[in-house]
Amino acid sequence: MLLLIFILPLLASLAVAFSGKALSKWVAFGSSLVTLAVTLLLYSNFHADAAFVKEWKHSWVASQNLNFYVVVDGFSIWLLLLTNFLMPLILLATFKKEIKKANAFYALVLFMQFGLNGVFLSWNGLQYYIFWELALLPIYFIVWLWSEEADKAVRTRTAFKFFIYTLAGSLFMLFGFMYLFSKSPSLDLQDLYQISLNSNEQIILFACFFIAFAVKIPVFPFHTWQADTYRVAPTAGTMLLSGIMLKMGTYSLIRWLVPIFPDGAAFWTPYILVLCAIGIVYGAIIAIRQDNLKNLLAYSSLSHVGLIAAGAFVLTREGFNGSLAQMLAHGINVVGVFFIAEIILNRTGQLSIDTLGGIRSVAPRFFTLSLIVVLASVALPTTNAFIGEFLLLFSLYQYNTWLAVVAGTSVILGAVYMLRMVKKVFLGNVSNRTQSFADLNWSETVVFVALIAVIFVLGLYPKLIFDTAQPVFETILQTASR
Amino acid sequence: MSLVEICFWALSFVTLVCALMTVLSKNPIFSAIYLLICFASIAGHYLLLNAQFLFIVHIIVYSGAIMVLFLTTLMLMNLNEETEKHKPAIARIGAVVAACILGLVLVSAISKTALVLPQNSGAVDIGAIKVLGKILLNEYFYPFEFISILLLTAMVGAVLLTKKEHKITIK
Amino acid sequence: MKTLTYTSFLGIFCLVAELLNLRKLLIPLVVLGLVVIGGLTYADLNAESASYFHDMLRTDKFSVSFSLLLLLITALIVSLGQNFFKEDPSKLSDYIAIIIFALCGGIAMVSFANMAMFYIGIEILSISFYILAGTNKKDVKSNEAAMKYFLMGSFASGILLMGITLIYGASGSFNLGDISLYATARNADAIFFIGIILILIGLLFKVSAAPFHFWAPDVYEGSPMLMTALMSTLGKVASFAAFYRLFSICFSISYDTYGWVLSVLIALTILIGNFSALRQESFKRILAFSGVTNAGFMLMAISSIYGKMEGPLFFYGLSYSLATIGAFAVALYVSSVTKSDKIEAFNGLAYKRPLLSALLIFAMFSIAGIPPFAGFFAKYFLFAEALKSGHFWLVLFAIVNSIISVYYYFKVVFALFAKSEQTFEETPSPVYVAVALVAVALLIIAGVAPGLFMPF
Amino acid sequence: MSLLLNILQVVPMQYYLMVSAALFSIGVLGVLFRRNAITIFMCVEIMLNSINLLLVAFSTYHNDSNGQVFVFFVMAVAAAEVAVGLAILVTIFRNIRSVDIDDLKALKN
Amino acid sequence: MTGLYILILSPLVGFLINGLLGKKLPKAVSGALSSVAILVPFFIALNFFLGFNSGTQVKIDQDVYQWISIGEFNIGFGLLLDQLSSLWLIIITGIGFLIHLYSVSYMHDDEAFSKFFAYLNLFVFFMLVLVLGNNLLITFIGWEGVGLCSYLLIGFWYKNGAYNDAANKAFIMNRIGDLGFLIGIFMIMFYFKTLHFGALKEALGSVHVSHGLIIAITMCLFIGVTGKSAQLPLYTWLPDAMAGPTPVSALIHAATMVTAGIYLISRTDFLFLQAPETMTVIAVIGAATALFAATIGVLQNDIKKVLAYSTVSQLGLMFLALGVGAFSTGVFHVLTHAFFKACLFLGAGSVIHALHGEQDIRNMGGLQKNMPITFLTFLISSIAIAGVPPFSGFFSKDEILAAVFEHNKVLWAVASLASLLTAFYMFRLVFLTFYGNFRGTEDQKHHLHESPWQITVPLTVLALFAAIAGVMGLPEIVSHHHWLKSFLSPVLTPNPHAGHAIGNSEEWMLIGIATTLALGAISYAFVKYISKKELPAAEGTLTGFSNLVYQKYKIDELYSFIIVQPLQRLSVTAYSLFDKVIVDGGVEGVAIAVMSIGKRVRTIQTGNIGYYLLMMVLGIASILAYVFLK
Repeated sequence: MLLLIFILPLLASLAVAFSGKALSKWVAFGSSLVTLAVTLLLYSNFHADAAFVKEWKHSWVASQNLNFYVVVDGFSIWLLLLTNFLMPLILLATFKKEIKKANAFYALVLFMQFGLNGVFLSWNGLQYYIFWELALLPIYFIVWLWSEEADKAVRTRTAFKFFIYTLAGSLFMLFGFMYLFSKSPSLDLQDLYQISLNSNEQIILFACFFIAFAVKIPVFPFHTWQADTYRVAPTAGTMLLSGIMLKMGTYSLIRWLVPIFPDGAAFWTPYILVLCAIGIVYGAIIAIRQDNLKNLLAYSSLSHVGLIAAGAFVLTREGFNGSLAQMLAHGINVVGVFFIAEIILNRTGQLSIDTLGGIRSVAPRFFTLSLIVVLASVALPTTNAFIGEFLLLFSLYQYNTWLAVVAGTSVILGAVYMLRMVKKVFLGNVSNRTQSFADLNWSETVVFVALIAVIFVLGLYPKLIFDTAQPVFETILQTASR
Repeated sequence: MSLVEICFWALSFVTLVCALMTVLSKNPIFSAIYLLICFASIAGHYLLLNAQFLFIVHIIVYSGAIMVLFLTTLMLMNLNEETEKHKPAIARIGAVVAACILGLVLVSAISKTALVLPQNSGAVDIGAIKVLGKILLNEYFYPFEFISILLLTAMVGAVLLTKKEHKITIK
Repeated sequence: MKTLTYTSFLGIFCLVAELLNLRKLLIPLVVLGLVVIGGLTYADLNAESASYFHDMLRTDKFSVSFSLLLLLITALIVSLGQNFFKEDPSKLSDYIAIIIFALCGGIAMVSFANMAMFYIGIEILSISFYILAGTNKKDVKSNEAAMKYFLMGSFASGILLMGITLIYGASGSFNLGDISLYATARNADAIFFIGIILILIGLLFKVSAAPFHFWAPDVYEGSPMLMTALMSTLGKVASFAAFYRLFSICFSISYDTYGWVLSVLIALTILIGNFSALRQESFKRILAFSGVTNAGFMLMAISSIYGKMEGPLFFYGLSYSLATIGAFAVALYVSSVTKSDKIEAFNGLAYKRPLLSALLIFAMFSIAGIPPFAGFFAKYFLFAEALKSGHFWLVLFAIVNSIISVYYYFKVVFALFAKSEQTFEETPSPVYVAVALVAVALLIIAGVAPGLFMPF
Repeated sequence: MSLLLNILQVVPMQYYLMVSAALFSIGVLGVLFRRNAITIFMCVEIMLNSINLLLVAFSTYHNDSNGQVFVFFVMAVAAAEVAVGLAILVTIFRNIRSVDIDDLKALKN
Repeated sequence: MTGLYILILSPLVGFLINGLLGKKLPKAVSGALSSVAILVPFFIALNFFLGFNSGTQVKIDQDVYQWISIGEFNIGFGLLLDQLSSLWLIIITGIGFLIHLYSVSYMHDDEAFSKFFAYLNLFVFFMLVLVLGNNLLITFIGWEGVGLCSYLLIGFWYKNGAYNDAANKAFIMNRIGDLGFLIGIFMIMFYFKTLHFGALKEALGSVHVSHGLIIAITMCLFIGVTGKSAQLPLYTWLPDAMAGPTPVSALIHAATMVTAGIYLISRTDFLFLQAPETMTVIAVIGAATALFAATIGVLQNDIKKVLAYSTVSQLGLMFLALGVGAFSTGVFHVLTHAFFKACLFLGAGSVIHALHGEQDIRNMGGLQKNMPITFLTFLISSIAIAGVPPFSGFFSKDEILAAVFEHNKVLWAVASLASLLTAFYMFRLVFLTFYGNFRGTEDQKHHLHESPWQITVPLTVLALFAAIAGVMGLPEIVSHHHWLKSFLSPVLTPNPHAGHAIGNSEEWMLIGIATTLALGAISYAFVKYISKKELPAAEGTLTGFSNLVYQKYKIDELYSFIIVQPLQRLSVTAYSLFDKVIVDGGVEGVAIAVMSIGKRVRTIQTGNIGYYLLMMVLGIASILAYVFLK
């Protein structure tokens, strides 16, 4: 069952690649539902036993002591759930759209799912790295070849910038793994958790790993690929990138970075937290005056994920749990807001919020559902993001009061840019671009409703997350304090 | 100074001067002639070093085969005039400097060596045809055969490259 | 041993085949022969190491596996010849024979146990390449390539030979075992070390390491494309195998002499190769400079004396060669259509020939070291072992450079999707497709299950 | 023959090394100095001959025939190289009517 | 407990039904449904209240489920019902119901009728959560939830850009306060490991923390309060919030939501009592706000704006009471204020309704003939707010003034001045609206009519309470039993710093002064607007200080100048300069540098064999030299 989670998308990806164009989306959607079902089935184990762990290990390259090692525990299951829950929704979100070479597109999306699931399941460093890169490749092509940007040079440039930026980051991580391998019997996570390195090594290697994660997350000032990429990418790609892919980075901070290099973490944490805090405010401030909707959302995402990253470094239960809760929340909300952008782009052909307005009048259902998503993303209590933001700001407070205050301003600034966006897009009088705006069709409604359901479930009953994840974090905390 | 020493110095002098003249002569034909003398003096060295068989082979291969090849080519291309332009001055200076540096470095590095002749040496006639033949066809049998591949390659290649093109069109 | 012998006979058979009027069947027969020889060789893979002909050749796991690799490379390239030589069928057997002879040289280079075999092997390989580089006689570029290659190659052979002579002078033997005994046992003479350095330089030339790399880009560009593919795969792999074999057996004990120099040259090679490739417009030239860069990476195998480098080196050679062959197979088609080896020639290929484009993209990804292709594991194994030998900064430097290298590999990928008037209506020869397919399939298999290709 | 006396007892090995190195350097100089490809080939031959000389000297020094056997191989290789080299030269000459290596400028950067 | 669930969930159900099916329901059903959804809780609340009053009802404090629990970090989703919350329940559901009833008529012609009721129900739900939460975080849910509803309802007429701006402003201003609240919560959680009110009270005794920390915590909470309860400096959203439909102004921006701050401080009085410095700050801010807003109110011409500033001012008075430690007095004023202010707003709504949206009092006048009930109720409430005995406002305000007087004479003077101004501007409003001649258009005059029963009944009920609610807290000189004080005594912490009670004579004196001032102000207004028939200056004719006051001291402009505009400029600069040029430029710069190096390095490949060979030889020579000659 463990292997099924990522083999299914792979097989489906191959199947879709060779299936007909009309059929491809249904095959993709079906397979993503099956994968979701499998993941849920796996998750059901956690009800009986919160500390449930399932693993599968196989020697891969014996001479290099390389194993193919797959583990699911109370932490990774949530990321898997997120991935496999969002995947059908993202696919569904594209249903209305005319996609050229649809089979290739869906194959890439599913292949990406394969990579993402692999990342979250990997328990061996190199295997993890490979999946990490595997997830990057398809999204690069999606961003590049299915972009809605008219200027071909721009999209090539942007996509490539994104690609090389993230690849550059991850190659440093690869270097880190190589170095670890020279010091450790194998790259299996439990070996790495016991590795002893002197503090200079830790400081350098920590930096190597951190760059990889920081680019992907992205943490200020490694973010400059983000806004352009989000804007240029087709919205499904943006959703994949922002909803799931950047969680790879935040997940890895907790899983790979902090516990392996405790001394490195101790050394870098102050600087990183300051960077995160800057990023939180910086992204929010920039978002205030963005005109392009996707740009705005991109910078808002920058602001949000800065907080997630910060939570991983405070080294408290609240920080870890908050990070996880916020990962899930951000994943869902950001997919929601980008879906709003997608719908607007589809119907009006552009994303400049200055030219929109009055959509509420013509598409009330769209407005209402969007509003809920937007409110969730500004972390209104009872929504999922509130839990995460609360815990994260609290853990930041545990570290330093002023940092929490600075980061906390995002609470205000978030409202500023999001409400400005709502106002400019939905409220006011209809403009000539929006007068024929059609309300949501069934598939779009389904996506929204599913997202919103989860928003409230996780906002009102976050214990679900904490119950399974807490034992894992306990171990990681112990490892990190060795 | 024994006769042998005088021979050595004389031969060495001739060798080096002729080599230098080969390099410096403007006319390729002269270069070739100097080269011939240079090879001959090296053959003298071989004799001095008691390598009779090699002496013969050397004469045959170099003076006979290779030099003929060179001269033939020169004639073929009608390059026996002083047509060769010099390289630009900077290149020539660079060449001289680089070669001198290399020579000096090589010589000074080699001068660090401490090769002392072992006491028991010089008894066997290592250069004799008989001795060499045995070694060549026993220990070095395989390379000896293998070198035929090399020669075959060179032969086929030379033919391949120099054969005049006949128009073959298959369409 | 038998590999070399049989291959030699296969080469001679090619020449005879012309007389027997087997021209049409020649390539299939040769490929078949190579496969058979490969099979016979494979049987020896796990055999005890043995020496032949008064210790002229030594077969061991290293020689057998590299021989197999060389056979594979040759088989693939000879297959490509089926189409490449279409316009010049009269010389087919000559070409093939010389390629096979080059293979003989290569096999000698991976299994020698005596300097004589080493030297002759290198010379056979080199001379074959000089000839092959110039086979496009009407093309001044091809002439020039041959001339450049020949002049510089023979010059470098002289250096190499001087080194061998000095080694002989110091140790009194051409046998590797004796030389290594000499190096280990006694306080070696100064000329021994000079010899090492000169051999090192000679081999650095053969593997096109800076500052002895200048020939490579020009020769690769000027030569007929198939020959470029051959040189950059067969030549490189054989040279590296010989390099590694010689140095690991004889000279690693004297690492202090050349270690630092080698490290600096590796860095220089990577740097020059990488940066020169950035602004190239010719596909061949990009691959040439990429070859220089990759030579720099592979040289780390030579300079990492504490790691077990046979495996990584073999795997690197395998993945590099397969990717190069795959890329060239596609490029052969493109250049046959567009009569150009510029990057622009590839414009729009993706829309007309998606399969070939995908194969080319995969090949490029592999060279760039992106998983799941073999190139990734190649780099990983190599760098990880190099790190074990303490080459911290060198590996870091290599990694930074492989980021830069992504740019020029992707230049090709960009071109595939660029707009163009070229319609690529000609159906690609099935041979090109098949070879590219085989190469890329192997790349993927080796990337997914690298253990299969790690005989050590 | 009475010449069996080892010459190296009179002329030290180092001298041969020096002569050989000098000859080798002259060969290198020639390669760098000349533009005419044929002359350059000749200079390469000078280099190879310096090596041959050294090999023979070492052979005598070690009292070991292997060195002289190796000279055979070197000679064979030299012959093969010259043959191929001249063949290449001929093809060039046919195309550009020159054997000046500085005229070869089609491939660069 | 079941009652409590029904109480709290009933509005939510109303919201869901109206929200999901609203469009399909007839308006009558929709309105009735949501009214019932409030009426049911009202009866339950009343039941609780009576139970508490008679002593039969015990305090309920129970976690429904564990909400956030991570190791020691536990926050339950819990409810707390005691005397304090029951009082608020009555107000919320009682006035809430009346306003629902009122809205059925008031909003009858609005196309988004059902949505309006859905939002109202949702608001009530969140308000109930706010007052029923048993820990700070649940309170915070309600806190933000009501903020959301306020946002939704202010911007209810979303086609108007200015209204949307007002809504955004309200939300954002509240968020500023909320951040302070949140930081306060963090501090409490960090040091006391609990957010539960009861546990916190205990922990405060057992955990040793510095005095400075308590000040910090209380200040943070108070920052939150200034946002929600529209105190200086975060009050500017409330006047703008009048953009919403009038029932909303009555319910949210007068009676309930804005008093949440008073609730919170009363709820955590034990904390505040430990921090006298904060109390002083609260008192000073309260007094300043009271006076400041009152002065602005004097010159406003928009009927709702006047009421809004009046609300700000009255809230300031309540905080003044809290600041001097008179918690029950503050609560008392909340109660009375809820009645008369709601009544005033509804009356204003009735007027606006009758005039088809006209809000400027310069265009009204003489409405008493046409709208007698409205007039009467409005008058009663005005008298109440002006502090004329024996109407309710008099008692609560007097109690505040007495408490302040005993504490600090300057603050008392300020508060008295504010009351004076209140009386003046309220009667200015009454006189200009209901007396004299009608100054509106003929068309409006033609349609003048009294409102239907759904509007007049709530007005009447509220006016009634505005008149008599004073009985809850008759001063000690009149009655020995201060009902409210004793009712709240189980909840509120006795003030350890409370000075001696002022004497009877002093109290009489204060009552006298207050009454005189109020009557004086009313008389002055009468003279000015009835006798002299003056009218407020037309737009743009005011000069000097009055103009400044009329322009609300240009506070909005000031905020815009020192905060909003710099922020926007910063946003633009950060994007176009910092992000694009410096950070991204750095990244691109590396790429450009690499490419240009590539261009240079390429040129070493000259194509000349001689050069290549020369380089090789030099390479060989230097390697040999390095290895052997070093």
